[in-house]
Amino acid sequence: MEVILAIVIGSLYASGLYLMMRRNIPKFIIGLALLSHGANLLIFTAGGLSRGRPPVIPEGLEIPAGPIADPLPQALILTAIVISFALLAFAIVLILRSHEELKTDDMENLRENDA
Amino acid sequence: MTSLILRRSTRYLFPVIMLFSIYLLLRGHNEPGGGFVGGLAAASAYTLYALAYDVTTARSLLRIDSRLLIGLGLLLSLGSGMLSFLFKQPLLTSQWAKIKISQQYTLELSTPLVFDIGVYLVVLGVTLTIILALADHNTEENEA
Amino acid sequence: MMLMLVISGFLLAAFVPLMKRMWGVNSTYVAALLPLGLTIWYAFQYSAIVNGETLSWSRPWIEALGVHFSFQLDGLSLLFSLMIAGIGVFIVLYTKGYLHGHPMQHRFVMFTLMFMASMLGVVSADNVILLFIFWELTSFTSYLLIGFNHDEEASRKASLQALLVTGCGGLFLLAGLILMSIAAGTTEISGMIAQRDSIIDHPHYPVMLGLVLIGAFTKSAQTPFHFWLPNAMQAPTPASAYLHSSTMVKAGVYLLARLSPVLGGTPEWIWVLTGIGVLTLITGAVLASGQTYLKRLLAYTTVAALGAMVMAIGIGTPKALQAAVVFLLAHACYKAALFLVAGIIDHETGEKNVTKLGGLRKYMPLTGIAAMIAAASMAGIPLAFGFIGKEMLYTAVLHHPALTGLTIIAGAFFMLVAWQTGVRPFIASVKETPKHPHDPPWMMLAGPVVLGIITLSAGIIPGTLFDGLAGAATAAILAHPVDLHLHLWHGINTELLLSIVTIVLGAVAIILSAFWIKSAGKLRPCVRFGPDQGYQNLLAGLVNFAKWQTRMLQGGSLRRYLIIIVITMCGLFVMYFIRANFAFQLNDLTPISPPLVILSILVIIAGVAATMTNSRLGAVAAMGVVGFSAALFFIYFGAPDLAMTQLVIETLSIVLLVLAFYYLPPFATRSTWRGRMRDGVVAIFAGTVVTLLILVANGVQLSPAVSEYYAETSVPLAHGRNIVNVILVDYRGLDTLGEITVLAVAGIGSYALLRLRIKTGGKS
Amino acid sequence: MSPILETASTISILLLTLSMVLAFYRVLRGPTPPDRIIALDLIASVVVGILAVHAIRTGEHVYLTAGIALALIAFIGTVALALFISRGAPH
Amino acid sequence: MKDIIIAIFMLTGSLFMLLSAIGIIRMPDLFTRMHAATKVGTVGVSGIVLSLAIHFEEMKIVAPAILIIVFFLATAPIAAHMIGRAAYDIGVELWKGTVVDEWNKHKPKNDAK
Amino acid sequence: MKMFLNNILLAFLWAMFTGNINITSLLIGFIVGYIVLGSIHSRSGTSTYFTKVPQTIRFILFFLKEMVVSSIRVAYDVVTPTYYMRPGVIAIPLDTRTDMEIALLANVISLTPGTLSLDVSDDRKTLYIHAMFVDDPEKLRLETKDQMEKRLLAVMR
Amino acid sequence: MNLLLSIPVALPLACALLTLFGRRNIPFQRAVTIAGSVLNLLLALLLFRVIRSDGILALQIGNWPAPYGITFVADLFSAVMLIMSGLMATSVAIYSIVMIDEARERFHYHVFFNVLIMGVNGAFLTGDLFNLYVWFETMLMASFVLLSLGGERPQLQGAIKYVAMNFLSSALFLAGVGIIYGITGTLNMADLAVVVRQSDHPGIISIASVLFLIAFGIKSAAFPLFFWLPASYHTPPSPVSAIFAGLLTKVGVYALIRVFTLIFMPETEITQLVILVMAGFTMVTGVLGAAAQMEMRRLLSFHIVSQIGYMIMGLGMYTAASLGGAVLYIVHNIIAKTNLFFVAGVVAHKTGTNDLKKLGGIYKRSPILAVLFLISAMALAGLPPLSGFFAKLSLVIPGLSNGHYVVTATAIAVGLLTLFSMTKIWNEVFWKPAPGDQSTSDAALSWTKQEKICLLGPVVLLAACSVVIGLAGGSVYELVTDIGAQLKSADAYIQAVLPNGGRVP
Ligand code: NA
Ligand code: NA
Repeated sequence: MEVILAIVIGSLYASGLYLMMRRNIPKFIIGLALLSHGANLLIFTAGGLSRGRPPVIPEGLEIPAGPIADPLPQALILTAIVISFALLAFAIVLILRSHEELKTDDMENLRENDA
Repeated sequence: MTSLILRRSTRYLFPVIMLFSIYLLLRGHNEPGGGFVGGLAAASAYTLYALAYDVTTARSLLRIDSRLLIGLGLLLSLGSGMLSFLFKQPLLTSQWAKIKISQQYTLELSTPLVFDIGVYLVVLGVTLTIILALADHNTEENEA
Repeated sequence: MMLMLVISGFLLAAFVPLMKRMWGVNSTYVAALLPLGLTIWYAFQYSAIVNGETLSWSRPWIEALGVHFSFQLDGLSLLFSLMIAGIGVFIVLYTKGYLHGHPMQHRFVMFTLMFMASMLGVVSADNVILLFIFWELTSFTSYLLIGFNHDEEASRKASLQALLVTGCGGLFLLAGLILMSIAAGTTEISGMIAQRDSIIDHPHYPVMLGLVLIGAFTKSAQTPFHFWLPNAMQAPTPASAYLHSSTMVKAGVYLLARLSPVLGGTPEWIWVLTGIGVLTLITGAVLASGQTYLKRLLAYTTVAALGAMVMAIGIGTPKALQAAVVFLLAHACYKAALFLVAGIIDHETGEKNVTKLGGLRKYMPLTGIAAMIAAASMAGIPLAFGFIGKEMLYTAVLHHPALTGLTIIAGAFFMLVAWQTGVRPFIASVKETPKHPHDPPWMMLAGPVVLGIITLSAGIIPGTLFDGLAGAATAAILAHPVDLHLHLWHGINTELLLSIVTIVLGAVAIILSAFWIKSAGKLRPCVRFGPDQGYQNLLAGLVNFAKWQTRMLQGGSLRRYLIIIVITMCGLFVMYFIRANFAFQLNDLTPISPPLVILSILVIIAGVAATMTNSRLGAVAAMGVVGFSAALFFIYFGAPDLAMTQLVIETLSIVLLVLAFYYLPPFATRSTWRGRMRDGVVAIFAGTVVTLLILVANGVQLSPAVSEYYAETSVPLAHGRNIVNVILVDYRGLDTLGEITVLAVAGIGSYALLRLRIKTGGKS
Repeated sequence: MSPILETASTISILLLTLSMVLAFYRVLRGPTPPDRIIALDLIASVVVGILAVHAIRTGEHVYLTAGIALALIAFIGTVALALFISRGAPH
Repeated sequence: MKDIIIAIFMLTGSLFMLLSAIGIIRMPDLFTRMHAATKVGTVGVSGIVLSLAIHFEEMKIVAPAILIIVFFLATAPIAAHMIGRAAYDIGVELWKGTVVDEWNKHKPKNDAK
Repeated sequence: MKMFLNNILLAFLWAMFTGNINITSLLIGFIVGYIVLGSIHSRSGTSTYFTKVPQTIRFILFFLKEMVVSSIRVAYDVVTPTYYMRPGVIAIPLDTRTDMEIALLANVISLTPGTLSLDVSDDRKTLYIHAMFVDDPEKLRLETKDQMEKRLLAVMR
Repeated sequence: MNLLLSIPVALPLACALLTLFGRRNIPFQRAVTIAGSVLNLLLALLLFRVIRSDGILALQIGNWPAPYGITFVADLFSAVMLIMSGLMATSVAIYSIVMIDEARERFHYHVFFNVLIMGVNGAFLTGDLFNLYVWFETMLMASFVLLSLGGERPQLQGAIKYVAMNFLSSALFLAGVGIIYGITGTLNMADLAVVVRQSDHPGIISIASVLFLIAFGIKSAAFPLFFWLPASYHTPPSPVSAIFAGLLTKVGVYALIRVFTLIFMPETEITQLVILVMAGFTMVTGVLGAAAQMEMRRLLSFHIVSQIGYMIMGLGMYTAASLGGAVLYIVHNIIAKTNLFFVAGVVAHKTGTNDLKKLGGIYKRSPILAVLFLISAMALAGLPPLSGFFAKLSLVIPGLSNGHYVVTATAIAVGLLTLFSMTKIWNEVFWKPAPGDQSTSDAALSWTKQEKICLLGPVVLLAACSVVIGLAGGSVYELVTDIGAQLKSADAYIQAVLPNGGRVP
């Protein structure tokens, strides 16, 4: 399963990057979102897939009864998901404002300030 | 004019979702849930309200400026983390207090819980700030 | 003590603005007291030093880098110090008159004092890094001085040129000095002399030598780096007199002399120094003769004189070194005087072109006398100090016919220039000048007059005046004592004959001068191929290359930036993959589950669909599918919290996207087919690398995961059964605190960004 | 778990995954925007189904909350999308 | 016995889900597809979740399971209504086999985009 | 009064969420519900809440049955190669008055036999539905009004 | 004492909250920001003293033992960087009073500023890889907002690219963290150092290190990853430019040095080579980019890139001396660069432009500003005895001692080009007569009292620092030598974090 997931993640990275390279600025947002999904799944996969039980200790027990899924990557992803959500939201706002001020949806029209 | 059906349904769905969000928040320490997802759920409830009615209504429903909600949440989280300074312990060292209400039920007050409530408020506040600000974006105002 | 003396110029400079406020223009007089005091102090050291003592002083500064405040005052240092401080007195005084009424006079004095201090530092430092520090400071202060008239573009250009050329040389020098220090294991020159063998025999010796020489040659304006010096004549005359005749340009010569016991004596040393020296001598002399502007005339002869000194040091025999020292001293005296006179003439007549000057002796007799003495010295006429210097130079080159010949030719040109600058303006027929000339105030005359007196007396009784000093200086260069005696009269010998030949040739040159100047004028276009033009071209080329490079790299196209970044990353990965040379360990895999495979295919298709579609709704829906599928992955592998969060966030993301798309125009395809293909290939490349990376990591587990600890302590210690949540709010609560801060900023920031609109002012 | 349940749940998961694929086809195909939306809405339902079957298969009830979340909240996205296509945006 | 009941519920539910999915593929226009998605889908989910409730028996799980069904019943028609309304708004074409369109009488066609 | 009932309802809901229906959880649910309700200001009242319970249960059962039946009918049409359906958009005049009733009716109609609420007219007097099997528009209109609206109003009023 | 270690993070957050709640009272916000920054500076100085005498401090946040919880570690490097952060925060906070318009202050400028400092401090202190990611995001998000706040056209253009490339960097960083956790099962950097040093899979670790190299390379604007920086740094208000230019990019370098000395560098020579090549090209392309510019802040922005090259060159040579040199260079550059942006801001504030062609005559109009500029510019160009000279020297000497001739020669040559650029500014802005109407453009610049304190004050302070670091070179260099030694040998760091040798297997 790891191999397949690795391919999935690779394809998400590829799609995300491809969209970020588009000249059409609104597509950038979708790229951002796909890349975030890729990164989250990457942590999940690299942290070790397991068909273990969820990392919730049943009531009345001190320690899990059997093997559990590694909770740490889950916590990391949870943090990362929320951060990428914030980033996505901010990027949306930024792109919206840029479109308002710059009156263009073409990334190649944003060159005047670079050098 | 948005849909009457949607508006009416929202009136009864909103409290349900809010309730669910608080449920998620409070049980988070022991079952799936927690401040993040709770806050997101609560934000969804307000978002629904904004979709069904309008942003102004959703804002008035919230009563408090969503940015203050963010501040309040952060304050709770930071404060709960800094409580440990009183006991000369590192930042974010958890403190627990158990209050027995009835035979079976003990109310557990703890800094992780307060921390999580802070998370809940921040998530709610942030999501609402962004979504509401985006939704009534056409007005030009320079007032903070 | 010595540190304070050396840097006293800086300290006083700091107070110049205050002094100006207190005493107005008279503060310049006060400033002149410092070089005067220094001169006196150095004079007091004379007897000890001449007797072979060396004053040294050392304090630690940056031990680990081998930088110490270590100074050494030996004959060579004393010679230079006296020159620097002594001439400094006259320069400061001169400024008072020259910049009379100039609002920035005090600032010029300030820079001069700073320069003097730097120069004193160069000649007294024993530590090479310290020496370099002062070396750079001379470059910098001279930059300020040359650019003093910064309202004029020529001044700015010239000062920049001087700074860049000498600064560039300085960097070579630094590298050379460091390499020497590494080889010798010490940063003290005195120590290096002891370690001479380890430097000379070091495989990098030619490199060190080359680096140091480039530093010295740029500073001392040796061909082909000579071009900056004539251009630097944009400086106010006192600065030129100080920097470009008597002090700064001699720093290179000083350095060569100073390092001669460390680096010198090898064939490389001898050949390069002698060759460059004589080349410079001739270049300077020839170019000088074609000039008509006073200061440029003097500048080119300075170049030539510096060449002569370098040549002499290169020859390296005791006699040659003696010649270098004496010539240097004589040159400092007459050249400073001539510069000062040139300044007086310019100041009084408003004319810089020598051919338009004449009959000044009537109006400025004192100036004329001083000028003629200096000119005589320059021409090498007996009874002037320059004669002694030239005689000794002939002695030094005598064994080598080619050098001798070239030196004689140069001497003839010297005489021509001496005539042009020091004599002709005074004795030729009277010519109208923009201003009505008369002798300048005493502050301006003091320098030429005193220097003239020294020149004359040293020409007559050289032994009495300079035996000791020149001897001590030569001894320092040789690193062993010498017995040196200077005489006006050596009897009739080859040198005398050569001098006579020189004078005759010079006389011929003077007679033919009008014709020569005309023909030399025709040669001027040749300068286009000279090093000055080379410098200009280099600079322009650099800027053009910079612009081209910036256009290529920083053209403003985000996609190009991303492509470069991605390709860099992938390239590195491929390199590492190949180097690491290992096999993927695809054992220990989770069994394949058909529904998950289907799901995976779904995700891949959805991702690709999102890239292909121009329907915004389609893209959002595809994203939703990816999100839902991710949630299902999370569920399959035991992450309910993740799944739930993912699902709720998916909904909110959809709302966000919908809101965004409401304000944004519909999707459009803007790239060409080729562009899309290229991006696609790059993206797939990146995706493949990421896939490989995961597979690489998958087979390895270097140590057990820390999360076992959480499973064991979550309930007993952290009082929570949902380990993920416990990690978030307790074990790693700080992550969460940071994360909600990120969220908070995103929220408040989005709000502020949406609501605050500041219209751009000037920029469109 | 009994073999009956084992088989039934395996078949169920496959059926549900298949439903997802079909719905996904509609998401891609459209043709009208509302078509994509209803398909996405259906996918959300399918996810709840998969979630429930998975809970049975693993005996883990912790996934249930995610089901509630989806049931309660996913429709908001649909509402937003519907409002978007009909009027451009809510206000 | 219990397992059989569970299996029946589960399989029926899944089958309904699949039918619903086939429905949105096969049905000729948006509105008819919506019938498939909304109703059949809801019934399908309900079936599966019911099987879950039966499987676990405990109140702790049954109650949330019921809630899932209730919430689906509460939200699905709203979503359907919003989509239908929007579709009608933007003038999504009705199937050619549609027998009657009474709304059209009240709503001039040029209102559609 | 309505407020109080809502609150009780929410408290019960809370208990169901947690799966522990006991005094403590109800109490907490009540408090939480109070906060939730306190954060919104809804006010519309009926008082005959308790008498409607049996009617309500009957209505729910009817509704569930209708839903399953209609699903099967649609599903049948999905799997069979030929379309049996005769879809159409029908306008249904409303007797319901309050918004709540209209919303509930519309939702219920959406979930039952081959009908799907599209929208309510601006004057709130007509509900437009999409129906799968329109053999006779008038008959369908009557059926819907009779079976759905009447039963619902009986429960509501 | 180590309990104090969390204050540099908690305090700015508290300040951010205060400024958020006091959003209508701008003087209050300013006071809070300045007070917080000063406190931070004092605390950093105190920590530095303690660490200098007692050794590395470590704090287990939440009282969970390392490597299970998050550890805050302050070694000398961290302490010095904290001082820098405090110093920059203080001077920029004061500078902002005049240079940030009230509209931006009403829209929470101070909140974002404080959060930025919080993120920076967190990054300097944390001893946990994922926590580092969080602080990077904190910093990044605050910088996104600060960069775009106000929504002026150039700001938005720059911000999009800034966001795009930094997002990519974050995604790579995150991926790196995931991979590293997958391989080692730990996030604690000291623990990682132990695991890596004991591992027999150097190849895999070094493959993972590429992700960090690229991620931090983007953050620190190394070649060929720097594009976002020149595109954006000149667009926001000058205090924002200044804090970005001085402090923010150096956090990337800090992370690069921290992670590579502690975790990855022991692995391979190829990484050193890659870093050195990167360093050389960074220096050259940056300085050439600057040579092409005719606008003060743009020119300075490219120079940031160029100078990053020096810092990573110190890392690439990977000796105690060169690491110390890199640290010295960072310190020097933070100060000098911030100050140059300050001056650029003041010039723009007074003249309304930063365009070299339109400027001129400032030397006459304000000698004090000229001197202050010259000090920082020459420090940057490496003129002795200012800070830049010793910083460069401390890189050149190890470079030549260890035979890294090419990169060292590049470093030396780039110094000349830097000098060229600095004199270009000096020529155009200060020496050249002001173009246009002489009567108005020659008038001496007048300063209000507030401007004197808020604009010239910080500039004087930082210029003095440049001079002092140069003149007090002895003790400074001794310090960076110790820092270099501490970085080169991770033992003390590991010992401080895992006193019992870490996990029991
Ligand atoms: Na592994
Ligand atoms: Na792994």
